[in-house]
Amino acid sequence: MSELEISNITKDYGATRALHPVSINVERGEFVTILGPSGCGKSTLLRILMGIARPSAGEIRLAGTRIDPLPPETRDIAMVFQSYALFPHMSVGKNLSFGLRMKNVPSPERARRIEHALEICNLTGLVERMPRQLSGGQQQRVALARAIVMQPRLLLFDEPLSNLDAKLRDTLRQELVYLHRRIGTTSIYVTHDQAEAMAMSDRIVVMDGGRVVETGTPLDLYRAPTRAFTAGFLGQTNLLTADADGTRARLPWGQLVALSAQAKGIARVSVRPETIAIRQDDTGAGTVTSVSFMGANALYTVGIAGTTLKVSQAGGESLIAAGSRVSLDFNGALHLLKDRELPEAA
Amino acid sequence: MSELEISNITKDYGATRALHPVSINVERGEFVTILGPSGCGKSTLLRILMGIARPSAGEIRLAGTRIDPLPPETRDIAMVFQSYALFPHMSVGKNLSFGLRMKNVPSPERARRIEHALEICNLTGLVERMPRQLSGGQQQRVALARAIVMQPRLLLFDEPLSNLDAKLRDTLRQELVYLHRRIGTTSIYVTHDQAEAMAMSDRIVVMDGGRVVETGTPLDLYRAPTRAFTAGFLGQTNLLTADADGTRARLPWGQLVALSAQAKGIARVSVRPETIAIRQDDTGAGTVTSVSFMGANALYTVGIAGTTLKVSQAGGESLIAAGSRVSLDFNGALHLLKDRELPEAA
Amino acid sequence: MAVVAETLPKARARVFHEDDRLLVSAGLYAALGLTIALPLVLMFLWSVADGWAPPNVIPRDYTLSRWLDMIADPGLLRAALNSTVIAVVVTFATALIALPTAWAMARFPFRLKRLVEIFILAPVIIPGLVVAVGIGQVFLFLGLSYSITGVILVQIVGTLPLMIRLMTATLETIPDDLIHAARSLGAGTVGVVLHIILPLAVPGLLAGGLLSFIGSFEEFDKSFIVGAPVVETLPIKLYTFLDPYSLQLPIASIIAFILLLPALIVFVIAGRILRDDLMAAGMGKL
Amino acid sequence: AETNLKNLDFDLSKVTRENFYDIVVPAAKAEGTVTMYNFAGSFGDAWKELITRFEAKYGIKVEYSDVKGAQANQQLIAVQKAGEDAPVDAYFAGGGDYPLLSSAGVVGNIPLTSILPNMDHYDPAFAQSLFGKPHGGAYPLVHLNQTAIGYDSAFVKPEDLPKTFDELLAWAEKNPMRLGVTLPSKGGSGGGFIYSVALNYLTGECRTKLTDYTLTAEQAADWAMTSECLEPVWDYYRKLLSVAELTNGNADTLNLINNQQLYIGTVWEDQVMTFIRGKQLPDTFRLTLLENGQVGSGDAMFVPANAKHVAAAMLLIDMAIGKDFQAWKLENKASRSPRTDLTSNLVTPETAKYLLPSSVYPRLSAPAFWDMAKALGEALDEKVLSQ
Amino acid sequence: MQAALHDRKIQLALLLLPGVGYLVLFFGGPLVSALIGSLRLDDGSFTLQWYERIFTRATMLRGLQTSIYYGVAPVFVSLLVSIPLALLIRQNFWGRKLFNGLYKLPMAVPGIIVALMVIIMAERGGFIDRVIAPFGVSMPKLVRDEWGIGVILATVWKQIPFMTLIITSAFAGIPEDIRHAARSLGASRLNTFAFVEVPLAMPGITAAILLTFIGSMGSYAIPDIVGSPSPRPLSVLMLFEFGEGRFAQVYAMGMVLSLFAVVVLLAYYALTANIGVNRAKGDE
Ligand SMILES: Nc1ncnc2c1ncn2[C@@H]1O[C@H](COP(=O)(O)OP(=O)(O)OP(=O)(O)O)[C@@H](O)[C@H]1O
Ligand SMILES: Nc1ncnc2c1ncn2[C@@H]1O[C@H](COP(=O)(O)OP(=O)(O)OP(=O)(O)O)[C@@H](O)[C@H]1O
Ligand SMILES: NCCCCNCCCN
Ligand SMILES: [Mg+2]
Ligand SMILES: [Mg+2]
Repeated sequence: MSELEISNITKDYGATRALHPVSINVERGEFVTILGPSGCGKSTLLRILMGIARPSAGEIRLAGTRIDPLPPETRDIAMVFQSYALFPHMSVGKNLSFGLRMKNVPSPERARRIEHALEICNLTGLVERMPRQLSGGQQQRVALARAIVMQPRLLLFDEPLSNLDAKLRDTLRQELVYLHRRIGTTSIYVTHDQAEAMAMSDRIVVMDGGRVVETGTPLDLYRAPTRAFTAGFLGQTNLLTADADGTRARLPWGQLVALSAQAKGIARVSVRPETIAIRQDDTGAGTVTSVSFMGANALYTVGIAGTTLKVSQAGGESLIAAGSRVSLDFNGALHLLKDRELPEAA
Repeated sequence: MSELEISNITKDYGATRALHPVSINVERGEFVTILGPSGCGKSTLLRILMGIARPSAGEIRLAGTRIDPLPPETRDIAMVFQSYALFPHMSVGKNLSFGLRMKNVPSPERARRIEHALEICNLTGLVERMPRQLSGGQQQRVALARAIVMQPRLLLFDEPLSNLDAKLRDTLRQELVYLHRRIGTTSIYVTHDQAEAMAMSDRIVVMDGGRVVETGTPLDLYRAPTRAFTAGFLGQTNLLTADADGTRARLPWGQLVALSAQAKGIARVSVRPETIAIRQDDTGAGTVTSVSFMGANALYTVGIAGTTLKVSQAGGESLIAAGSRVSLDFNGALHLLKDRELPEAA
Repeated sequence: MAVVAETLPKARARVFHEDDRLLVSAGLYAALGLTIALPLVLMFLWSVADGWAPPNVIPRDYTLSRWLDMIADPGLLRAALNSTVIAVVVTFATALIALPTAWAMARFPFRLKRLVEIFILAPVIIPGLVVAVGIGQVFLFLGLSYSITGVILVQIVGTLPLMIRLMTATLETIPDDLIHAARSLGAGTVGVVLHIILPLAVPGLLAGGLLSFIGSFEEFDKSFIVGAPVVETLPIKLYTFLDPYSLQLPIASIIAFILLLPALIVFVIAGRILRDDLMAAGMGKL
Repeated sequence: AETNLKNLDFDLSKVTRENFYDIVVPAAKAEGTVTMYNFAGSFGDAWKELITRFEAKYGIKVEYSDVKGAQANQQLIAVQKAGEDAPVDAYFAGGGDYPLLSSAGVVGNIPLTSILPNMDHYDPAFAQSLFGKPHGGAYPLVHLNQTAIGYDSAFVKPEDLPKTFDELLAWAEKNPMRLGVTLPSKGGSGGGFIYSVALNYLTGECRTKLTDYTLTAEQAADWAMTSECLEPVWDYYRKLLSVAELTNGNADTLNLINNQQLYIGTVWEDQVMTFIRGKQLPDTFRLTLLENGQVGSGDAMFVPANAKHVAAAMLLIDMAIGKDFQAWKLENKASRSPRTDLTSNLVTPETAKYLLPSSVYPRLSAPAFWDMAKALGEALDEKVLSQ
Repeated sequence: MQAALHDRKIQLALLLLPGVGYLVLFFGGPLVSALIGSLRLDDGSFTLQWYERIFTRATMLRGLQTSIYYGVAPVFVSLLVSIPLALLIRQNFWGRKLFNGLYKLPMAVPGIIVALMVIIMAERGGFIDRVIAPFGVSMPKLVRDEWGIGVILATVWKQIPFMTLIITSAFAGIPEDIRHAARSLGASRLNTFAFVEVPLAMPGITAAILLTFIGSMGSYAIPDIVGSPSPRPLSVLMLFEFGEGRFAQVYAMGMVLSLFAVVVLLAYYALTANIGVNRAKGDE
C-alpha cells in the first residue's frame, strides 16, 4: 500500500474535461514532481488532493484512508501556494500559528513547533514582520514554514518558486531539497519548469492535456523517455525518425547506431543535443546555421541532410562560426519512442 | 561617432540616486543587452532613453542629434514593455496602426508596413483579435510588432520575456535574435536573466547599483570577467582567492595553475564549475556533498580543503553519488579579478 | 463499511451543492419579491384604488381618474422635459469638470491629497439644505437664481464628488505603461487623452454618468431652493404632493411612480454595463 | 394709502369698486398674463377650476405653480431684498403668514377689500385686519377653514361623543390610543387644537395675554416658553398624550382613522372633504366642535409689492372671491367663504353631512392666532414631549 | 509657457482646478457664508445664540441624540443583512446576474418614497396588518414608534444595496488562494470567514459603515414621515426652522451635524491610517 493512492481521478468543468482518469501512487517520504505545460491540469489535481476542488470521479487514499469526501481542514495535508497566500493581516508569527490554533495545538507545543519551523526556514528574527514587509523570497519561506509547521502527512507545492527571479529561484530550490531531506515529509511538487523538476525530484510525473504521459526518475525520463512529449519537455532534444534494421538504425547523416531495443522499419528516436559531437570539418555534411553562446556550453543549429539539428558543445572554448561546415558524430545507444507519430516541431 | 551616445546620465529620485553617471555607446545595428539584478537602474535608464523619465544630468545623442530634451513622441525610438502595454481596447491591427496614425503615415503605406510586421512576427490571422483573446506569447509578439512597425532608429526592450514560461521564453528568445538579424535595428535589451543576455547579445553591459560594472561580448565577459560581480552574475562560478607567485597560482586543492596575467600574493580568481573535471577517486581530497541532475549535465557541490566548490559534469552519463570521495582537476588559465575583495558568497 | 457510510454524508453536506443553488435562488428571489416588488405593487394598487379601507387586503374598486388628471397636467410634461435637459447637461458637465481633477487624484502623489479627498467628499457630508440656502443667497446676488443655469450649477455640486471618486478609481486602473507606450508611438498629450485615456475611462464614465443622471433627475433640495417655482423639474413639480403634512396615499403613489419610473428603467438597463468593483471603489473607499 | 407697488401700469389710486372693471380689465389685458402661486397642496383642483373660468372670461393666460409656502415666502422676501421683480403676481398664501410677509414688505399695499367689486359682501371681521393684525385690505382671505374634531360614527356612538375638552380626555382614557392628536408643529389641526385647549383652560390675565394679537412671534414664543399660565395646558397634554396617539400631520391622523386604528382625531374640515371625495375616509366620518371654541382660520390671496402684472392679479383675486366660485368651492372643497352671503344652507345635503353641523359652526369657531399657536407648539415640545 | 506646463506642480494645480475650484466656488463659498451666518444676529453682530439654543433646548439636544441614533442603528441592522447577502450572492446560484442588477434598485428610490412604502406596508391597519388580521394577530407599532423601528426599516431598505455592493467587492478582493490556504491549515468555513475573510474585508466594510452612517444621520424625509413626532432628529428640526425662516438657526444646526460627521470621518482616518495604502502612482 502506497502512502498516497490517486485512483482514476477525473474532473470536468462543465463540458471540458480538465483531468482524464489520472492515477498516481506516491510512496512514503517520496518527493514527486508533477511536470507539464500550462493548462495541463496540474493545479486542478493538487486542488483536488487538498480538497478545495472536488473530483468528478475516482478516489484518493492517504495512508489507507479514503480522503476525497473529507473537507480540506480535516485532511492532514498542507499546501504551499504559487501566490504564497500569506494572510496579509497577520504577522509572520501569526501566520505560522494560525493552523496550529485551528487544530487546537496547546500553546507550549505551538511555540516549540513555530520556533523550529522558523529556524528550518531561515526566518528567525522575522516573527514580528508583516508579510508586506518581506521580500519575495522571504514570503516564499514563510509560506513554506506555515505549511511544515503543521507536520502534515502530505505536503503540496503549486509552483512555489515561479514568482521569484532566476537567481533566487536557484537558491530556494536548493533549500527546498535540503529541507525535504531533513523533514522527510511525503511531497508533491507541481511545476512547468523542467530544470526544477529534474533537480529536485525523486520521481517525475509528466502530464499533458489532463493525462499522465509518463512517470520515472529524472535520469530515466531524461535519458530514455518513451514519449516524444517527455523527451521534448524535459530539456532540448532532436526528434528524429530513423530507418531501423532490427538492432541498428541509420541517423540522418548516415551514421549507423545501435538501438536499445529491437525495431524494424521506421523508428522514432530522441537524440539529445549534447549527445552529438560537433567538429569543424570543411568536408563535413552539415552547415552551422546559428550559434548561441550559453556560457557553460554553446548551442548550434546545424542543417544536415534536409533536417535541422540542435547540437550542444560543452565548454565551447572555441566557438564554430555560423556558416562553417561541420561533421557530426553520435555515440551511445538510441532509445526508441513509443509514440505512433512524431509531433511537427519539438 | 556612435549611433547612440549616452554620456554621464544620472538620475535622482529625491535623495536616492538611481543612476550614478552612466555612459554607454551603442553602434549602429548593434544588439546590446543591459544586464543586472533587480533595482540596479536598468528600467530607469531605458525610460530616460525613451523620454518618459528625465535625467537629472547628462546628455543623450542619437545619430548625432541631442535627444534628451525632446518629448518621447518626437524621438525616433520604439519600446517593448515588460507588461506588453497593449492597448486593451484596440484590436491587434489597431494596436499596430496606432503609432503610424499618430505619425500621419499615409494609409497604403500603413497597410503595407502592418502587413509586413504581422508576417515577421508570425501574427498573420490575428489582426482582428483583441489583446485579451491572445496567449501570453502572442501578446508578446504583438508588442514587438507594434514597435518594429514604426521602423525606429532605436528599439528598446524592457525584460520583454520575463512574464512568459520557460519553454516559451526559449522560443521567443530565438525568434527575437532572428528578427534582429533580419531588420538590423539598433537595439537595447534589458534583462536580469544572464542566459538570455548571453544567448542574444552582441555586447553586454553589466550594471549594479546604478553603475556600469563592465562591458563586453558575452564570450569575453563569461570567460574573462574582470569583476567578481560579473563572474557571479553571468552563470555559476566559484570565487576563490589563490596564492600567486607571479605567473602561477595555487588552487585550494593544491593544484598549481597558470595565470593569464602576472600577479603576486593574494589573487582573486573566478573558476567556472564546468572548467573543473571531477573524478570518483577513493583517495581524492574532496567529498561530494550534493548532486543535482540537470539533464544535459550534473551539478555537484564538493567540499575540499575547507571550501565548498560547485563542479559541473557535462553529460553526466554516470552520476557520482553524494558522499563519494573525488579528485578535482582544473585545466586552462586563471583569469584575475580586479576587485579589492571577494564578496562573502557568490 | 459502516464507518465509511457514516462519515461520507456528513462531509458532503458541508459544501455548496447543486440542490442548494435552487434553494438559495428561491430564497433570494422571494426576499426580493417581498421587499422590493411587493411594496411597488402595493404602491401601484394605491394609485388606482378607489377607496381601500380595512379589512380589504386588495382594493375593491379601481379608478384611473387620478392618473388621467395627473397626466393631463401640461406642467408635468414641461417639468419632465426640464428635468431631462438639466440631467443631460449636468451629467456631461460633471464628467468634463471631474476628469482632469480625477486624473490628478489618480496619478499625482502630493502631500495634501487626503485633505483634498475629504474636501471632495464634503458635499456628501454637509446637509444639502445648508448648502442650498447658502448658495441661494449667493445666486440671487449673481442673478443666477430661478434660472436653469443656476439649477445646473447647483446640482453639479452634488454630482461632482461621486463622479470624481469613480473616475479616480477608474483612472487608477490604467497602467502607466499604456500611456508611455502611446507616447513612444508618437502620441502627444491630446492623442493620449483621446485615444487611450478616454476609451479606457468608459466604464467609470458610464457608472459616474449614470449616477449623475439619476442624482440630477431626482435632486430636490438644492434645485428647489435655487429654481422653484420658476424652474420646475419633475421632483419640484411633484414634491408638493408629497408634503408629509398633507400627503394622500393615492396621489403620492402616482407621484412616486412617475418619479421612480425613469430612474428604475435607467438603472435596470445600466445594471448590465455597470461594473460593481468600480462603483464600490468610487463610493466605498475612503 | 401710499403705494409700495413697484410695477404699476395704471393709476391705482383712481380705482374704486365702481370703475374697477373699466380701469383694471384693459390694464390686465395689456399685461396679458398673470402668475399665480398656490401654497396648499389639496387646492390644486380648485384653482384649476378658477383658472379655466378666468381664462375663458378674460383671455388672460394664468401661469400657475404649486409651491411650498415656507420656501415661497422666503423666496419672495429674498427677491424683495434684492430689489428684483417678484416671480408671482397673485399668491394664495397661508393666513398665518401675514406677519412674516408684511414685516418684510412683501405684501403690495392695495386696499383690495375696498375696491374689488366682488368684495362688496366681504365679512367685515377680515376686511381691514387679520387675526388682530391690520392689513388695510391688502391681505384678504379668499378661503376660510376650520379645525375640528373628526370621528368615525361607526365606532363613536352619538351619546359618547365628547362635547368638551374634559370629555375628550375622559373618552381617550376610556379608549386608549383611539384618539389622534396632530403634533402642532406638523399640522395646523394640531396647532389649532393646542391653541383651542389654551383658550379653554386659561382665564383672566393669562387669557388676555393668550389673545393679545399685538404680540410679535418672538414675544409669543418667550411667553409660551416661560409663563406659568400655561401649566393647565401642559397638564392636559400630559394626561392626553399618555392615552392618545400623537401623529405626524393632518393626513397622518386621517390615514389612521381610515385604517380603523383611530376613532377620533384633530382635523381640518376642508381636508376631510378632500379625503371623503377621494374615498380615503369612511362615509361614516363626521365632524364636531368642542365647547369654548376651536380655531377657525383662512388663507389669503394677495399681490406682492414688486409684482409685474398687478391689474391681472387683482382681476384674478376678484374672480376668486366671486360668489359663483366661492359656492363651487364650498360644495366641492368644504372651503368656507368670507362672503357674508354664502352659508352652508346652499350646500347639497349629500355634502352637508360631512360638514360641521350648523349647531356648532360658526358658533364655536374661534379666531386663529398662529404665532401664538406656533409658540405653544414649540413650548409643548420643550415642556412636555422632551421631558 | 511650455516649460511651465512641464512643471509637475503647475500641472497638478491646473488639473485640480476644475473640480476643486468648482467646489470651492459653489460649495465652499456657500458653506463659509453659512458658517458666518450661523454666528450672526440680524443686525450683523456676533452671536453664539444659535449654537446655544442647540445645546440648551431639550428638543434640540434630544434631536442631536436622535440623529446619532438614526445614524447608528440602521448601520448595524444593514450589516446584519448585507454581510450574509454579500456572501450568498458570490455563490453561483441560478439567476445570479439578474439578481445582481435587481437588488440595487433601492439605491434609485428617494427616501420619501421609501417612507411611503413603509406606511403602506407596515402602518397599523395597513397591508400586513390586514393580511394577518384573519389569524387574530396584529402588527406591533412600527411607525411613529418610540424606537424608530419604521425609520430604521426604511433607512436599512435604502442602505442595504449600497452596503452589499461595497462589501461584496471587499470580499471579492480577497484572493481565493487565501481562503483555500486557511482551509488547508485546518480552518473550517466559519473560522476562515471569521479570522481571515472578515478582517481582510474590514477596510471596505468600515468605509461602507461610515458613508451610510453619515447618509442616514443627515436624512430627513424618512424620520419626518415615519419617525416618532418626538423626539425628532436634528435634520427634521432643521427643516422646521427653515420653514420659520430662521436661516441662522438652520446654518448652526447644519454646522453641528456636519461637524459631527467630519469628526467621525477624521477619527476613522486616524484609526485606519496605518492600514491604508497610498494608492497614488507617480511618474513623469
Ligand atoms: N474553475 C474552472 N472552470 C473551468 N475550467 C477550469 C477551471 N479551472 C481550471 N480550468 C481548466 O482546466 C484546465 C487545467 O487547469 P489547471 O489550472 O489545472 O492547469 P495547470 O496545469 O495548473 O496550469 P498552469 O501551469 O498554467 O498553472 C485548463 O484548461 C483550465 O482552463
Ligand atoms: N519613481 C521612482 N521613485 C523613486 N525611486 C524609484 C522610482 N523608480 C525607480 N526607483 C528606484 O530606482 C532604482 C532603480 O530602479 P529600476 O526600476 O530602474 O530598476 P531595474 O533595474 O529596472 O529593476 P527590475 O529588474 O526589478 O525591473 C531602484 O532602487 C528603485 O527603487
Ligand atoms: N432624494 C432626496 C429626497 C429629498 C426629499 N425632500 C423632501 C423635502 C420636503 N420639504
Ligand atoms: Mg497551475
Ligand atoms: Mg525594470
